[in-house]
Amino acid sequence: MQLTYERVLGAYRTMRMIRSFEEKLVELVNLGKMSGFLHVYLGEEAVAAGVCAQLGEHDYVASTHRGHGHAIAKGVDVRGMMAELFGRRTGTCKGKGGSMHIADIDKGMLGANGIVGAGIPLATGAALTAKLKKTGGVAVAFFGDGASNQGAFHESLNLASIWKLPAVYVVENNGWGEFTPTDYVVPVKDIAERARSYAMPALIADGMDFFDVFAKAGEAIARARSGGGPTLLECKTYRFAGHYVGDALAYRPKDEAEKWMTERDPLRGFAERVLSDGLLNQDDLQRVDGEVSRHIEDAVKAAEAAPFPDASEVTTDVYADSHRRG
Amino acid sequence: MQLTYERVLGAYRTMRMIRSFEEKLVELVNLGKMSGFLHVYLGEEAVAAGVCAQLGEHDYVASTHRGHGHAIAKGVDVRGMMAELFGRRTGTCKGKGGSMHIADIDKGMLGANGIVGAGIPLATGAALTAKLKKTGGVAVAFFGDGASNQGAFHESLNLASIWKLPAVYVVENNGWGEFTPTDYVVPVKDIAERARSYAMPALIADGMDFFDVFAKAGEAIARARSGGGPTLLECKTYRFAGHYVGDALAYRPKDEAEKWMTERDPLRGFAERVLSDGLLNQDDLQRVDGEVSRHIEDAVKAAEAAPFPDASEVTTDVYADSHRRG
Amino acid sequence: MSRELPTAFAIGEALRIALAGDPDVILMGEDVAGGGTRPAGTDEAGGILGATRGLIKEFGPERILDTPISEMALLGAAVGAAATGMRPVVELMFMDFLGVCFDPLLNQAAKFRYMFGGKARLPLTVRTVTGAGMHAAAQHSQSLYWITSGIPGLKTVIPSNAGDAKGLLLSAIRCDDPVIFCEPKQILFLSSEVPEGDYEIPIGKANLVRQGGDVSLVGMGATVNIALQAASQLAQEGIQADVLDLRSLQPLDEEAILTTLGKTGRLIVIDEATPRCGIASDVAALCVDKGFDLLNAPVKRVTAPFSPVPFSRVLEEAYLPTPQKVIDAVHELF
Amino acid sequence: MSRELPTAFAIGEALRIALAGDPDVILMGEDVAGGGTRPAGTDEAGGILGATRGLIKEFGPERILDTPISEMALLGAAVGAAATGMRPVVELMFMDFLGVCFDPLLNQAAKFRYMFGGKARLPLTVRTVTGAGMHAAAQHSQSLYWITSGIPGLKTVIPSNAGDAKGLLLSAIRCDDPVIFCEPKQILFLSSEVPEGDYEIPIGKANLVRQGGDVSLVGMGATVNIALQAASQLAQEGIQADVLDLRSLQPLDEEAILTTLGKTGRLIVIDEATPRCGIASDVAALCVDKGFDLLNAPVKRVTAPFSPVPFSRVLEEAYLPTPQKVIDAVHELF
Ligand SMILES: Cc1ncc(C[n+]2csc(CCOP(=O)(O)OP(=O)(O)O)c2C)c(N)n1
Ligand SMILES: Cc1ncc(C[n+]2csc(CCOP(=O)(O)OP(=O)(O)O)c2C)c(N)n1
Ligand SMILES: [Mg+2]
Ligand SMILES: [Mg+2]
Repeated sequence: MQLTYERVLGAYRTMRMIRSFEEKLVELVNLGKMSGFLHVYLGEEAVAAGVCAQLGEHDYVASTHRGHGHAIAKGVDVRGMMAELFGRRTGTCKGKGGSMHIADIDKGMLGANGIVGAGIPLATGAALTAKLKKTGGVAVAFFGDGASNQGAFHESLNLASIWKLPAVYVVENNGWGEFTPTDYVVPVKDIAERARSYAMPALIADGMDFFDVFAKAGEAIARARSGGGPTLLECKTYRFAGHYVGDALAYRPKDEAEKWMTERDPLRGFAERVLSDGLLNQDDLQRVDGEVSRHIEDAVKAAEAAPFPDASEVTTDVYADSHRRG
Repeated sequence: MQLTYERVLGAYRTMRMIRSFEEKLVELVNLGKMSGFLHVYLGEEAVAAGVCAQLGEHDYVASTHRGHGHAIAKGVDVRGMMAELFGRRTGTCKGKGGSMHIADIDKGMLGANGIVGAGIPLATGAALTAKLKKTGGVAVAFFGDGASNQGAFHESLNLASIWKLPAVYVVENNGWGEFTPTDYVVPVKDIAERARSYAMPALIADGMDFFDVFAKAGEAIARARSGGGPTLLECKTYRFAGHYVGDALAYRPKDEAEKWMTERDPLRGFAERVLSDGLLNQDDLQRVDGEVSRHIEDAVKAAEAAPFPDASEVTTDVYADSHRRG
Repeated sequence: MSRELPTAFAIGEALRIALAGDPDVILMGEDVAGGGTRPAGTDEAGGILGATRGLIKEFGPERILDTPISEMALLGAAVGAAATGMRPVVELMFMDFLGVCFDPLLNQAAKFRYMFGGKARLPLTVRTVTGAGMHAAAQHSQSLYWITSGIPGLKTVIPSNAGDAKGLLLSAIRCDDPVIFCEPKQILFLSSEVPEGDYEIPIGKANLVRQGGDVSLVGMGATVNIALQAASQLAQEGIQADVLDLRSLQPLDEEAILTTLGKTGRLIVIDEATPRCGIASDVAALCVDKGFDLLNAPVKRVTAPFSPVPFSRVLEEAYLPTPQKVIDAVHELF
Repeated sequence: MSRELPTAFAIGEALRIALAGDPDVILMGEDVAGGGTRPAGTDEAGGILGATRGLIKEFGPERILDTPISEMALLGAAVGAAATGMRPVVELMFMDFLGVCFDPLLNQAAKFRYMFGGKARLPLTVRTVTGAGMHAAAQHSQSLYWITSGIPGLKTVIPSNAGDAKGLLLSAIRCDDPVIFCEPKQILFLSSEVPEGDYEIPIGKANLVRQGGDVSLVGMGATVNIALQAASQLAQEGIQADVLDLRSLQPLDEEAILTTLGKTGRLIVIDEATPRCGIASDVAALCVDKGFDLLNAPVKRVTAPFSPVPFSRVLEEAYLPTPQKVIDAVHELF
């Protein structure tokens, strides 16, 4: 896929939207205006943006507990997401899902997921659909370094490999799983190495660099689309904030985080690169910043003004109760 | 461990016992005298015998649905096993377990297991006990090629690796998982390769050759015992009989099985080797054959004469209901 | 023209009809195609119990999919495929194996529609063998349908004979919700009448298989036959029993249960599962809530004891419900 | 001297006593030592909710074990360790995660002793957070204790306050059977009186926490407080309620349930779990079987509806049992 002006601008808009959306969430939680179990993606924006920039309408992503970034990058409506997090009827999931369950299957977003590793087989199944229905689509599973220790990871990658499914497994190695450093629980240097167990190709991308993620994801997705089977793509990244909003971060060396934040911020890196390459100019960036910031403010206002679901809705949407005649 | 005359004789006795025990089971099922889900180990005797010859009293094994061989090699009483398979009160498990649940924890046998892959974490836990209690013991998980596609395999090997547990993971690659050839479901040539995902050393043994298994298992067990952590040991072997007793084997090429059975029978290979090396003589072998055969006949007679459990025992042994004061 | 078939054949017939009628229907499971999804002609297996034998020849390896022994991936992928347009039918060899693939049912399939605000459809069927009676011991004999019945978002059905198996399975496959289809070991190889052609038996409706007026015997799966046998013997003593086959465990046909209770005032549930937190308790609890005024006697539950399933034949016989145990329970009510 | 502590602290205290008293007791779980089992001094975490904070300093990394996010291996290894001489206490962060580690409980821990003819001891405790009330939505809010209660071979307990949590947890850890210890979200950070020192509360015994004679309210975990609140309000109308705290869900204290029913003739069970195949149904089924002659009114169940747990605060409030719902149910009985 060519990185046209429009696409570069879109990529910046996506990353800025994720950043601003989540900075707003943190603010809202701190103000006591929002509650629930919230995990923010701050610092990892280039991964979702880089991968999803390679995807289209008929492609699917399955996400994680840290799912806002994937949802935004896959085109889920930000106003709906904000309303969802406020628990309103106008939310993406009518207020029933919340942060860990934002989904929009029509947009190819199979859901954030509260169960570590659970999205991996789901994406595998979406890839099976694409293969059997010959849609030309690809399915991407996003998951963490921690999730690569779940049985679902192992079983799914093996299945995708023997069936040569159009799937891409994107492991977001952010160095931590909850309060545990990755190197305590993953004894190999690169999680990408684990692809060998399935005779699957692997790639490693700099997850703080949109352009590197975009390129490597492009290679993996092109292989999947053309019938070449699945790829494990490891994106080395970093979680700027705590595990959840409210995490005091006492377990993590301060200097480690500071180093990543000052030296490797994906938005700053992106801006520097596009400015120096002349892909975008300062005006472009500022225009996007402004648009995004207004969009988020509007989303908050609309969400706060929106109605809560009616108590009676607690029992709706459990079953479809519909039926398809053969 | 040295292969003394006694040990070589013992190894032959173990393999012959497994062979004769199971040939008898097949006969009994065909006569309608025995029922249940029975999976025989015929052809794979050298694996259990070779590994267990390296183990002592304080070592543990966790086994599979195909568990008779492991039980016999770990020293579980054959008369008790036969009575168990006849569903008698005198059985190893008082008739409550049957073929898939033969266990004798005092002998270090943590049970056959009806759930593919389930023994792998159990052995991992036994290895943790050995490590924490500093018993010098080692725990071995036996499991099939098919089981190496279970999540429990992945999670357990990783855990054992990061904790450097005294465990050995023995994958019995017999070319088939139920009716499916291994190469359809395992896309790598050697399952041993999967150890890399956990930074774990791996070894490959000729599972039809007692001496090779004994040597490789010795290396792995010595490493575990001396604090060097776990090993994945792949034994290439073959299932002579069907998946279960009664399996018509229509799915498997006849010539494949014939080739293995005529060229690679582990008992014949063992006999040839020990005779030509002068480790044992023809009399030794015949004496063992005779002893084993009488032992099995006795075990059958004793089992058939033994009482069934009383119907009231259906509700006993569910709970210990005991308590240890701290 | 009536014909009798074993339940396993009736299941195969339902699968064939569903596959022929809807290109989105696929089968996934261990050895369902015969092992290694090999070319047509080597399909001798068809699942461990043979229910899918022959389907690979007719529908090919794109629709009849052998999987590795990786139930978590199998179920999870089936959920993902169902959410994106397929209508997968999974064979989970024995329901006991739920232990290694519970999350895709508990937390994914059951909850997608609700969590996503009604914007998901999960047309997934899980066929799975349940129950004791083949000396398969504690890990291959459980009746765990109480677990799936208790999870909002799943439906669970269990046929008591071959003809019902066919019609219920067709309904399950065509239902837009995830359905667990239980195949009780004790009826899989029993033959009974199976209508030709395509027909459906609605999910959520019980079936009154015998009319009596003195006592209601409520069964499901293999216990329906036990109830019928007990009813014949009771008839000889002059006690006439209604026998209700639940067919659907979730939704539960409360109306049918209360109707038979209203006729007889005395009710016994017969369930092969263990007694705690089961269908039998739910039926009893319904009777003492909405049916309180109809009750003339205690509601008795004839179930397995609260133990794992034993191996030995003599213990397994003691473990399972029998007509005599039902008759004894009935006598307690008069 | 009485002192009040939040339940989470009482749990930490019980763990400390158990660890100090028995060298075989170990703790295993995600971040229970603070993340990566690092040297003493960096234990700021202590599990996601902080219950094990500080234990690593006292007992060291050989006994407080951080694990990868690999619950199948965690639970399975704990079973293997328990069978070979350890007394592991596992933290399964939320009970919803049973989906990824069900087999070691369902098919291994629960069945070893039975399958092996009585020749196994499984002193395993699984601590796990249950229930709704923190807007954690469908996959982090379930009350799945009905599943573990229904499996022969497991025991399941649930405290309703901090003092009970300490005593029940000590009993659980010292019990030679596998015990699931539920920690309801709604009581974890509530404070109540916690006796000093070492004491045990027996598994299998319910506790009558309020005496009345007109109606029996049976609760467990967080619903005991709801029952108590309802009882106070009912007292103002002149209805005196017995409130029974089950404490143990398996074994169930049938005698205590029948005793209070015998006093009042009217019984209501209040359960935070979904209504199908649950503890509430078992209690009702017991009443209509062994308690039939004692009943003066229907047995009502006040439970969550048959839906997944919703996220939105307003929906979650509608979802959970409340004192008002209990009072409404009581009014139906008079
Ligand atoms: C099966 C399961 N186990 C544990 C948890 C609790 N949990 C939520 S997120 C998380 C850490 C995940 O780490 P990683 O996969 O690296 O993703 P990250 O949070 O770093 O993005 C844990 C342990 C869970 N939600 N599901
Ligand atoms: C979790 C689970 N899935 C499926 C089965 C059914 N089953 C029993 S043995 C077996 C094949 C196992 O193959 P492998 O691990 O290679 O061992 P082998 O039988 O070849 O010794 C299968 C599928 C089971 N018992 N447990
Ligand atoms: Mg991480
Ligand atoms: Mg095999």
